[in-house]
Amino acid sequence: MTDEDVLAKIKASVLGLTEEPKLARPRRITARTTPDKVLTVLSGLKDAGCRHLSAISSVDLGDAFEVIYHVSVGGVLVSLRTSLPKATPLVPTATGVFPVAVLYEREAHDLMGIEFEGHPDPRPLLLYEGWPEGQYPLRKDWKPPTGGEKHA
Amino acid sequence: MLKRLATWARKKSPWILLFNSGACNACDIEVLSLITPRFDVERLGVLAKGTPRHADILIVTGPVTLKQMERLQRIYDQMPEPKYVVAMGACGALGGIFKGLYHVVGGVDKVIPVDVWVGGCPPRPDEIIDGVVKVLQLMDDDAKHGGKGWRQKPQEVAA
Amino acid sequence: MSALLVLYLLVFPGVLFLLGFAFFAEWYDRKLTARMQNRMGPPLVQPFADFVKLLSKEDIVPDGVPARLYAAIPLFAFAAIATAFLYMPILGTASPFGFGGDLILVLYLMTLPTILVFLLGWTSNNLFARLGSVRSVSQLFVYEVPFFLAALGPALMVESWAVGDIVAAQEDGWWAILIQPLGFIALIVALQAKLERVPFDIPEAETEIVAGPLTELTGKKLAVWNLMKDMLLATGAALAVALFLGGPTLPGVTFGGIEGAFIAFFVFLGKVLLVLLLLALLKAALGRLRIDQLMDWGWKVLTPLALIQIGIVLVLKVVRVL
Amino acid sequence: MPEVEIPIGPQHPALKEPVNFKVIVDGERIVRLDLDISYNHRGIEKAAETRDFHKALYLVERICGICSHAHTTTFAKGVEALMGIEPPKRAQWLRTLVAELERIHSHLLWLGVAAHEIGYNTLFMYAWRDRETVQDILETISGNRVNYGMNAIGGVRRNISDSMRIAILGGLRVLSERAAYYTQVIREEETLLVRTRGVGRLPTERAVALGAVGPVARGSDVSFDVRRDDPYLAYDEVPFDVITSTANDVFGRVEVRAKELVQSVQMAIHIVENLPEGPTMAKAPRTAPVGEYVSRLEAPRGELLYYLRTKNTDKVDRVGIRTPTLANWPSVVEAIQGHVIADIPVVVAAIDPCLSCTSRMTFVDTDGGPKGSLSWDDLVAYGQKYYREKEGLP
Repeated sequence: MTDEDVLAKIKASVLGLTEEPKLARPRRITARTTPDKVLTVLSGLKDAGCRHLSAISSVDLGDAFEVIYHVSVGGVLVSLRTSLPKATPLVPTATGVFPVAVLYEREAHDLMGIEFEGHPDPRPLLLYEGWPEGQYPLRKDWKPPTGGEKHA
Repeated sequence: MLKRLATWARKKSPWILLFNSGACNACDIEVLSLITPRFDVERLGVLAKGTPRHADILIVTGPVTLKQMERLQRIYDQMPEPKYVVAMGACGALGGIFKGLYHVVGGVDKVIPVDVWVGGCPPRPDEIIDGVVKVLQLMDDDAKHGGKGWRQKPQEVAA
Repeated sequence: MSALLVLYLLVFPGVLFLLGFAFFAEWYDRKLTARMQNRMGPPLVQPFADFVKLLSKEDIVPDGVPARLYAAIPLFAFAAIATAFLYMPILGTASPFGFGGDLILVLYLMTLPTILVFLLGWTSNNLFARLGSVRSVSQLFVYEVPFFLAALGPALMVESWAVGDIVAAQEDGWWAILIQPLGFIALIVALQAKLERVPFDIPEAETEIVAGPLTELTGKKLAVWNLMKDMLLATGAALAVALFLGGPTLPGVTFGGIEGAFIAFFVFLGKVLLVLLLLALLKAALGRLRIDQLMDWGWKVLTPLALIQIGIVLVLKVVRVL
Repeated sequence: MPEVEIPIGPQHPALKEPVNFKVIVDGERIVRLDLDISYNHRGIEKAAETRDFHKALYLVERICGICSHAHTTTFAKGVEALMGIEPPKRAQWLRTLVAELERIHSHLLWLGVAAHEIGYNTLFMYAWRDRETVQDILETISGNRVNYGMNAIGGVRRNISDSMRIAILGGLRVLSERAAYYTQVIREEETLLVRTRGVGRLPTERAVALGAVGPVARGSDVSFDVRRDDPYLAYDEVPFDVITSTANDVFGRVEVRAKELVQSVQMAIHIVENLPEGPTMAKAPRTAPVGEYVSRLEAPRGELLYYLRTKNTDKVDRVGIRTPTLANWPSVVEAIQGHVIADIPVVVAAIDPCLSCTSRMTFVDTDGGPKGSLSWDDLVAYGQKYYREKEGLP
C-alpha cells in the first residue's frame, strides 16, 4: 500500500472529514475532523485498512486543545486531528473502535485534562495518589506549585 | 571478642536488596550484572535477596518519584538493623537529570538516611562494587564507634 | 563406654561434626553450582559467615504472630534433623545408636521440616508466606511417597528396617544401586524435591512469591533455619549413600579398630561428595517447574518409577536370587 | 467464588522495575490482573519543553537505560526532519549499527531475565556473560556500556577507526555462534518448553485489536516492522527480513526474539564491513521552523513513536512519546487470563516490559467483577480442594 493508494482510499471511503486529507511528508497523511464526527471517521479509517492505533497525542495550543489520533497501516501513518475548546475539552472515547485507546486516553486525561466521554475507567493513570485534583501538568499555563521541589 | 566476630561476619556476607525508586533502569541493569559471571559478587559473599527482611544493604536507584516515596520509606523500615543504604548514580544523589521535574522529589537522602553515594550515570559495575566495599569499611568504623552516631552529617561537612 | 558414647553424640559424628559438615555441604553445593554457571563462587568460610551474621541481626517479629511458637519452629526442625543424622553409619557399618526400625525413624524425622515450614508460613501473617506454605504442603504429597518407596527397596532386599543391616548386606560389593538403579534415581530426585531446590523450589519461588514461607523470617530464626536446610542436605546425601552406595564400606577392604574407622570415614565422605555433585548438577541444569506440572510429573513419573523398582525387587525375592 | 487479591510489587525480586500487579486469584488461577505502572513517571515530556534540542537529547536518552539509543535516534531524526537537514551517509550507517547492537544487547538481557523468572539461573548467567561481549563492543565505539550518547542533532558524535573495526568484527563473530546456540537452546530445552509452550495465548486478530507491537505482535503472526514498512536511517540498504512466528503464545515471542538476535548480528557485521566513507556531522541550524512530525522507529521492544511539534524556537513546543511497552500491556492482561500465579512472571517477561519507558499506564479489565477478600480458612480450604480436584482428575 503506497502513500497514494492509502490517500486515494481515504478520500473515497472515509466520510466526516472537514478538510481534504493531504500527504504532508513521505508516508505521513494528515486529516482533520470535528469532535462529534471523530468516531465515524475512526471506524471509516479502520475499515479502510488502518487497523493499528499507534498513539493519541494531546497538544495545548494556548487558546484551544488538539487531540491527534495516529492510525497506521503498514508504513503509512494517518494523523487525524480534532481541536477542542479550552473551557470544555470533551471528545467521545475511541475505546469502542480501538480497545488500546483506553490507555492513551487516560494519559491525555491525566496530564492534559481532556475529558473522554464514556471512558470505561477514568482513574488517575500516571500521577501519584496524593496529586492535587484539577492540576494538569502538561498544560502550558500550569506551573509546579512549589517550583518542582518537595511536594508532600 | 564476640563483637569482632559479628563485625567480621557482617563484612563477609553483605546481602543486598535492589529497589528502583523511579530510575531509568540503566543503574538496575548495571547492579544486576554484578551477579553475573564477569563481575560475580558471590565470591565476596554478596547475595541478591528478594525480601527486605533478609537484606543488609539497600541499593536504591533513581530519583525518588512522588509515588515511590512512601514505598521506599516502608521498605527501609522493614529491614532489620544494622542496615545500610547505597544511593546509586547521579539520580540517587540529587535527582540527576530529572532534578526539578514535577513528579520527582530529588535525591534519596530526602526520604531515607543514605550511607554511601556511588557516582556516575550509570556507574560501572566495578564502581558499584567499590561502593559496596566502602559500606563494608563503614561497618568496621561503626563497630568501633558503636553505631552510626559518630558520623558527621553531610551538611556539617560542607559547612 | 558411656563417655565414648557421649563423645560420639556431641563431638564427632554428633552435633559439632554435623554443623561443620553441613556448612561444608552448602559451600560445596554453592561452589559447584557457581562453577557450572561459569562463575567464581563463594569462599569456603561463606556459610559460616552467613550464619554468624544472621545471628547478630535484629530479630523482628511481625505483629499478629505468636512470638514464642514462631521462634520455636526452626529449633524443632533443627532438633529433628540432628537426631536423624545420628543413625547414619559413618565410622562402621552401623551407628552405635542403630536399632531395629531406625530407617522408619529417620524417614519420619526428615519429613518433619516440611510440616514445620507450613506452620512457619502460616503463622507469619504474610500473604506470600501463606501462599508458599500452601504450596509446600501440596508439594509434600508429591515427593514423600516416592521417597519412602525408594527407601523401601533396599530394606525389602535385606528384609530389615535397620540402616546398619542394609549397609552390612552391601559390604560384599553388591551395592543396592547396581540392583536397583531406578530406586536410586527416584530417591535422588525426591531428595531434591524434599530440599525444595530448583527445579522443585516452588514454595520459595523467589521470582513469584518473594521468599515463600521464609519471607518474614529474620535474625536468629533465619540462621537456624538455613543451618537446618544445610543439615537436611547433608543427612539426605548420607542416607542415599547408606542405602544405595554401601555406606562407609569398600568391597574387599576391611580394617578393624582405629584405622578402619578412619578409612570408613573418608570412603563415606567421598561417596557423599558424589551424591552432592549429582544434586548440584540437577540444580544447575534445570529450570523451575510449575506447581501443577510438578503434581502431574510426580504422580505420573516419580511414583511409578519407585513402584516398578519395588516390583522388580519382589520378583527377584520370589525367584530366590537375592 | 470469592477472589483473593495478591499485590505483587512494586518491590519484587521478579521485577527489576517498579510495577504493581494487583492479581485477583482463585486459589492459584488468575481471574483478573490490575497493574499500576506509574512508579517511575518523572514528567519528562514537560521538562523537554523547557530545554533546547541538545539538552533535551540528553534528557530523552535517560527515559530508559536499555533502549536509550532508540529514544535519542527517534528524537534526533524527528528534529532533523523538521529542520529539513539530512545527516551524512556515514552517520546514518553508524546510527543503524549502534541501533542493531542495542537490539542484540536488549534481547540477550531479556533472554537472561526471562530465564531467571522461571528459575533457570544457568541460562541467565550464560546470556548475561555473552551480553558483556556486546557491551565491550559498544564501549569501544561510544566509551560507555549503557547510555552511549552517540547521537547529536545533525549526525553522530563518535567514529569508527580501522583498528576498532577489527575488534568489533571479532566480537560479532563470537556473538553469532552464541546467538545460534541460544536459538537452539530455546527450541530444545525441555524446562523452557514446558514453561513457554501454550502459555499466554494471544491470537492474531486480538494482537492487532489490542495494538500489540514488536516481537509480541510478530510472535502472533502480525507482520509489522517499522524498519521495513517505514524505512529510516540505512535500513533500506541493509538486507534483513521480518521474522514472525505462528505459535501465538509466549513460545512464539521467545522464538521471534531469538531469531532477531541472530539476524541483528548478521546485520551488524554487514554494516561494519561496508561502512561508507565521509563526514559524520552535518551543520544544524539553531532553531527549527514551525511544524509537526511523527517520528517512528523499531526499538528492541517494538514501535516507538515521537510526536514532535516546533514553532520556530530552539526548543520543542510539544513532544508526545508513546513507548512500545505501553502498547504491549493490554496484550499481557489478555494473555494472562486463566493462568496460574506461577505464570505471571513468564507472561510478563515475554513482552520484555521496559517500565522506565512506560512510566505511565494503568489498565483494568473492563468487565470488573466484585472484589472480595477471603479469610485464610477459606483460602486453605479452597487451596486444598483446588488441588484435590486437580489430582482427582488425571
